[in-house]
Amino acid sequence: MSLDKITNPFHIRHWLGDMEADYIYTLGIAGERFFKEIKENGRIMGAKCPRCNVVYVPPRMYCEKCFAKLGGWVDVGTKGVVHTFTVATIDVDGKKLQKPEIYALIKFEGACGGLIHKIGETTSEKVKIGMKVEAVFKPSFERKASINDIKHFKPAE
Amino acid sequence: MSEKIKHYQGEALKSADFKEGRVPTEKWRPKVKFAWSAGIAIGKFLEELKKGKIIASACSKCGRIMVPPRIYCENCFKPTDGWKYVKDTGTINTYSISYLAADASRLKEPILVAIIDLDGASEGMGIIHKLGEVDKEKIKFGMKVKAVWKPKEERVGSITDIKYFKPLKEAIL
Amino acid sequence: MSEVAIVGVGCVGFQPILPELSYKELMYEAAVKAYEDAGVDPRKDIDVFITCAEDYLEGFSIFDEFVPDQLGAVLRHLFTVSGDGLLGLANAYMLIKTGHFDTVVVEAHSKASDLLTLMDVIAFALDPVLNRPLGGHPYYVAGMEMNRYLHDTCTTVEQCAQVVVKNKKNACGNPYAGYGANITLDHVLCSDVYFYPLKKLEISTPADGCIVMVLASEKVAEKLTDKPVWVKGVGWCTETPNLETKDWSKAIDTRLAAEMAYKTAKIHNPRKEIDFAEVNDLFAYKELQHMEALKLCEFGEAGRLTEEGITARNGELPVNPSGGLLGMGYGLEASGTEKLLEVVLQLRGEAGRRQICDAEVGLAHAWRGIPTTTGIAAVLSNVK
Amino acid sequence: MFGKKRVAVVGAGLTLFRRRMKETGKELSWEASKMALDAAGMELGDMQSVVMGTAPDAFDGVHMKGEYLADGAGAYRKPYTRVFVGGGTGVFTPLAGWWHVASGQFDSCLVVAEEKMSSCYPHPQFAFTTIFDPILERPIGMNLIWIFALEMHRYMHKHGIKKEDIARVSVKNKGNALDHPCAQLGAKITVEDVLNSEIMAWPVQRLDVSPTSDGAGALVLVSEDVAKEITDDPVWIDGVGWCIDGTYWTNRDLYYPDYVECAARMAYKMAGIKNPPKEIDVAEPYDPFDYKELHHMEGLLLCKKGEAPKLTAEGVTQRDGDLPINPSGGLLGVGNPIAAAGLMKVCEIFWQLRGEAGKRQIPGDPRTGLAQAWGDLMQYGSVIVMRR
Repeated sequence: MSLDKITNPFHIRHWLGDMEADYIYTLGIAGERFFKEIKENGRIMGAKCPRCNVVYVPPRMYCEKCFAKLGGWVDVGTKGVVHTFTVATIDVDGKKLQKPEIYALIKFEGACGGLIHKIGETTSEKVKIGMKVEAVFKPSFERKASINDIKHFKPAE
Repeated sequence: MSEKIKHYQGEALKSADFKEGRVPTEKWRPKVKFAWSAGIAIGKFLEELKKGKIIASACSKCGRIMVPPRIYCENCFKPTDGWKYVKDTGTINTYSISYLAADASRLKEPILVAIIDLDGASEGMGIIHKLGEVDKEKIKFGMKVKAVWKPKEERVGSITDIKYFKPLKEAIL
Repeated sequence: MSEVAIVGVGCVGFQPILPELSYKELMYEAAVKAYEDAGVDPRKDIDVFITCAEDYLEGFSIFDEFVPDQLGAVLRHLFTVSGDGLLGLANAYMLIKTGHFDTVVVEAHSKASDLLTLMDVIAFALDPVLNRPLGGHPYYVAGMEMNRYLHDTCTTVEQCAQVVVKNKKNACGNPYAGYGANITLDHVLCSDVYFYPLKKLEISTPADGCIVMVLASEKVAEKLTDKPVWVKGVGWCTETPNLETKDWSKAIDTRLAAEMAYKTAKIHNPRKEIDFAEVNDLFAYKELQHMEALKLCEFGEAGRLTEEGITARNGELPVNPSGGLLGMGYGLEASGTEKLLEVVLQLRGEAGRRQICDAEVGLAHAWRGIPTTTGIAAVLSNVK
Repeated sequence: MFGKKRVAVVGAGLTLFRRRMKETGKELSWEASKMALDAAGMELGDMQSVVMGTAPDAFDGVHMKGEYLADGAGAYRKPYTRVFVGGGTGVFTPLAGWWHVASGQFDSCLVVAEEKMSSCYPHPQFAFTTIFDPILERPIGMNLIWIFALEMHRYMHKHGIKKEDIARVSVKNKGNALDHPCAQLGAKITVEDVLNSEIMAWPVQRLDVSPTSDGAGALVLVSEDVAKEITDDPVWIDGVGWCIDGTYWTNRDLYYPDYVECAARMAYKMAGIKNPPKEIDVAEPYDPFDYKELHHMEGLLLCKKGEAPKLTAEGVTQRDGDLPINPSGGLLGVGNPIAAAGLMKVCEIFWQLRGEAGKRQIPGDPRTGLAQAWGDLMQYGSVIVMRR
C-alpha cells in the first residue's frame, strides 16, 4: 500500500482524452453479396451449408458449426416471425427516447438465424413473440447495400 | 504445407476502391471518452509542473530517484518513501528528427524529439520531450539541455507546460 | 498432475468511483494485499502473471504495456488475457497443470469511472455491418433475451425483481460491495422499464475495484498456507458471437462451461454437491438463466426457487451471498473475480456476517456481458 | 521431462497479406483456420479448444474483437481464449495453445491470429497514437515511428553501427519475400534504395519499415498421442518463453532488449538449449523495422551484443548462410498484420523444419528452429523453440 494518500478532494485530478477514430468496414465476401441482393433486388438471401443442410440468414462464407464453405444461395422471402423483441425507452446516453424503439429478432421459415431489426408501423403493445412481420425496404434509389436499406419490419397480413 | 498449398486466399482491394465507392462499406466513429484518474503520483507530478518544477519519487531501499514519479518502486516492490525535486536540465540519451506528425502526415520542418535523462534523477531516468532552439544538424548524443517553460499563467499542470528542451549554452560550443 | 489452489487474495473496492487512485495505484494496492495474504514476494516467488483487460475499457491500445510495474512483474513473465478474470483463472490453472510453473498471479480490475461512454463502447462491440448500424443503446439485446427467456420459461417479472431485492440485501453485509440497499419488490417493479421487460433496477451499475489472486501448485500451496482453496475444475465456452444464431432463452455457453468444469471436478449432481454459487447477475434475469444453465435447477425453475427463498443467504442453495454484481457493482473484466473472491472468502470461513455454515464446495461463474456469449465456471473447495 | 506433456504442431495456414482486403476479420480467420485444418487432415470437430491472438481492437474497429472473431476462428461452442501482448501476440498465441494441450486439459487446440488494420481509416496510425500514456506522452503528439527511431538511434550510437549495416536486413528480407506466396512487399532492392528512401523520422527511412496489412494465420496443435496417430512428421514445441519489461520505457537503455533475452532464456532452458547459435538451425526474429532483426538476434543470444550487423554483412543470415534469419521474408517483406505476422513466422519455422518451404527452403536438414516477436512499448518478448 502506498504511504502517501490524497486526503484533499481538490487534489484529485483527472485527465480528459478519447480513443476516437474513423472506421470503414468492408461487408466481406458473403456480406457484400447479401447486401447487394437487398440493394438491387429487395431480396433477403440465405446460404446453405452443404454438410449440415442448414440455410443461414444472414449468409456467411462458412458454416460456423462445421467450417464447410457455404454453397447454394436461396431467397428466404421478406416475411418472417418475431422470435423475440424489446422496447427500448432510452438512448445510448441514457436519455429518454421521445418515441420508444422496438427491436426484434426476425426468423425466416426454414432458415437458421434471422435478422435483428426494428419494428415499425405498429405500437409496442401490439408486438408479440410469434407475430408475423415483413420487411419494408427503403426506395431503391436510397439504398446503399446496408442493413438500413431495410427501413424496418412491419406487421404482415 | 506450404509447398503443397496451391492457393492462398484473400481478395485484395485498392484504396481507390473505397474512395470511388466501388466497394460498399459501413462507416463508424465510436464515441469513446475518458477522464482518467491521474492518481497520487502523477497528480502530484502535474501539480508541480504547473509550478515549474519536476518532482520525482524516491525509494530508500534501492536508492533510486524515479521520474515520472510513482507510489511504488517497481524493482523492490515496496512503496516509495520520499519526494524529491529533480533539475529541469538533462542529457540527450537518444533523439530523432521526425518529418511525421502524429497523424502520419508529412512535415516540411521536422519535429525534434528526444529522450532526456534528467539531472538529479537516477542514471538513465529519462522522459520523452521535444527539442527546440537548436539546429537539427547540431543535436548530439550526450548534449546538455534545459527545459523551456511556458509562462506561469499559461501552465495548466501538463507535460506540455514544458514547451521543449533547448541546448545549454556550453553544449553548443 | 498437481492440484491447483488459490493461496492469496487482495481486493480494493468495489465502489461506484475511486477517484483518488489511478488504475495503476488501484492495482498496486490490491496486489500488495494479495501478496501479503499469500506470503510471497512477487519479485522472486511468482512464475507467471496474468492480467485480464480489454483496451477500450481502459483507454489504451495495448493495455499490457501499463501493467507490470504495479504487480511486481518487471522483467518477468506476464501476459494479458482479453477476457474476464475467471478466464485468467482458467489459464493460470492450465499453466500450473503443465508442471512447468508453480505460482501464477491473476489480476483483474475495473476503472469504469475513467470511461465516460461505457455504453458507446459496448455498442462498439456489436457486429459493425449487421447490427451496429441500427444504432441505439446496446442493452436492447438484454431486453430481447429476457423477453424470450420469460416467454419460454414462464418465469415472472416478480421473480426477476426478487433477485434484485435479495442481492442488494446480501450486499449490505459485504464490505467489498458498493451498491447494497434495503429495498422491496415494489421498488424494483416500479422502476423505469428501460428495455421491456428489463427494468432500471435490474441492471447492474459499474463500479471501480481490483482483485489480485495468487495461485499455486499443490506442493507450494501447502507450504504457503493452511487454508488453501482448491480449484477442482474450470470450464469456459463461447457459444457464437452471431446474435442471429445464438440461443435466446438458454445460456448455452454457461451450460457447456459448467459441464466441462463439473467433469474435471467430478461433480455429478450439482444441486446436491455445490453448497453455494456465485453466478453472473449483470441483469437480474441472468442470475436465473445462469442457475439453470449451471444445472443448479431445471430449466424454468430458478424463478420459483428464488421466490421461495431457497437462494437466499440462509436458504438451502445460497446464490450470490456476496450481493452479486447487482449489489457489489459491475466490475467489468473483474466481475468474474468478484465472484471468485466471495467463494474464496466463504470457503476459508472469512466471510464475516455473510458466512455460510459448513460450506465446502462453491461455484464461481462469469459471463462477459453484452453482446458476448462467453461463459466461465469454476468449482472450488476447501477439501483437496 | 517426466510427467510433462509434449505438444506438436501438425498443420499451418496463412492468408495473403495485403494492405486492404475485402474479407471481414472473421472471414480471414476462417480462411487461415480452414487451411491449417486441411493441412493437418483434421476437421473442426477434432478441435477441443481454440486460442485467438489479435492485437489492438483499435485496428479492426471492434471492441472485444476476440469475441467478434470467435466463429471465424472455429470457436463455436468451444473453450476459447484471446491472448494479447501487443506486437508480441503472434508468437505468444501458440504459446497459449501450448499450455492448453501441455496441461492435459485438451488434446487439440486451434491457434488463430488475425489483424485487419485497414478498418482504421484512412490510416492505422491513429490507433498507434493510443498506445501511449495519455497524460505523460500523448499530449506531446507522439507518433509510433518516433519510438523506433529513438531506439534505433540509440542502438546505432552505442555500437557505432552505420545505416548501411542495417539496410542490408531490408534488402535481404524483401528479397526473401519474393519467394513467399503470401507476400505483400517482396522486392529486389539495394542498400542504396534503402538509404535514398524518404526520411520518416531519422534514422528511420521508408524502406526500413514494414507495411500495415490485413491477414490471418493459423496452426493446429495436438498432444503427443494424437500427433502419433495422424502424422509421421510432427514438429514439437520444445521451448516457450515470454517476458515483459517495465512500463517506463524512457527509463531504460534502449540499445539492448533485456526482455527478449529473458524470454529466450526461459525458452532455451525448457528446450535444453545451451549454445543457441550452434543449436538453432533457423530463426525468425521479429523485424517490423530492419534494425529490429539485428537487435533481436542479439537479445536472442544468437550473437554477441553489437555483432549482428557484422554477421548480416558477411552473409551468415542469408538463406544459404550458416544461420538463416527470416527466410520467409519477415515482416519487411511478407507484410505486417501485427498478430498474424508473428504467427506467420511460426508457420515458416514449421514449414522449414518439415522441409516444405518450397523455394524458401533452407539447405541442410534443419532440426531446430526459433520464432520470436516483440511488443508493447519496447517491452515484450515472446519466443518459441520448435524441433522436428
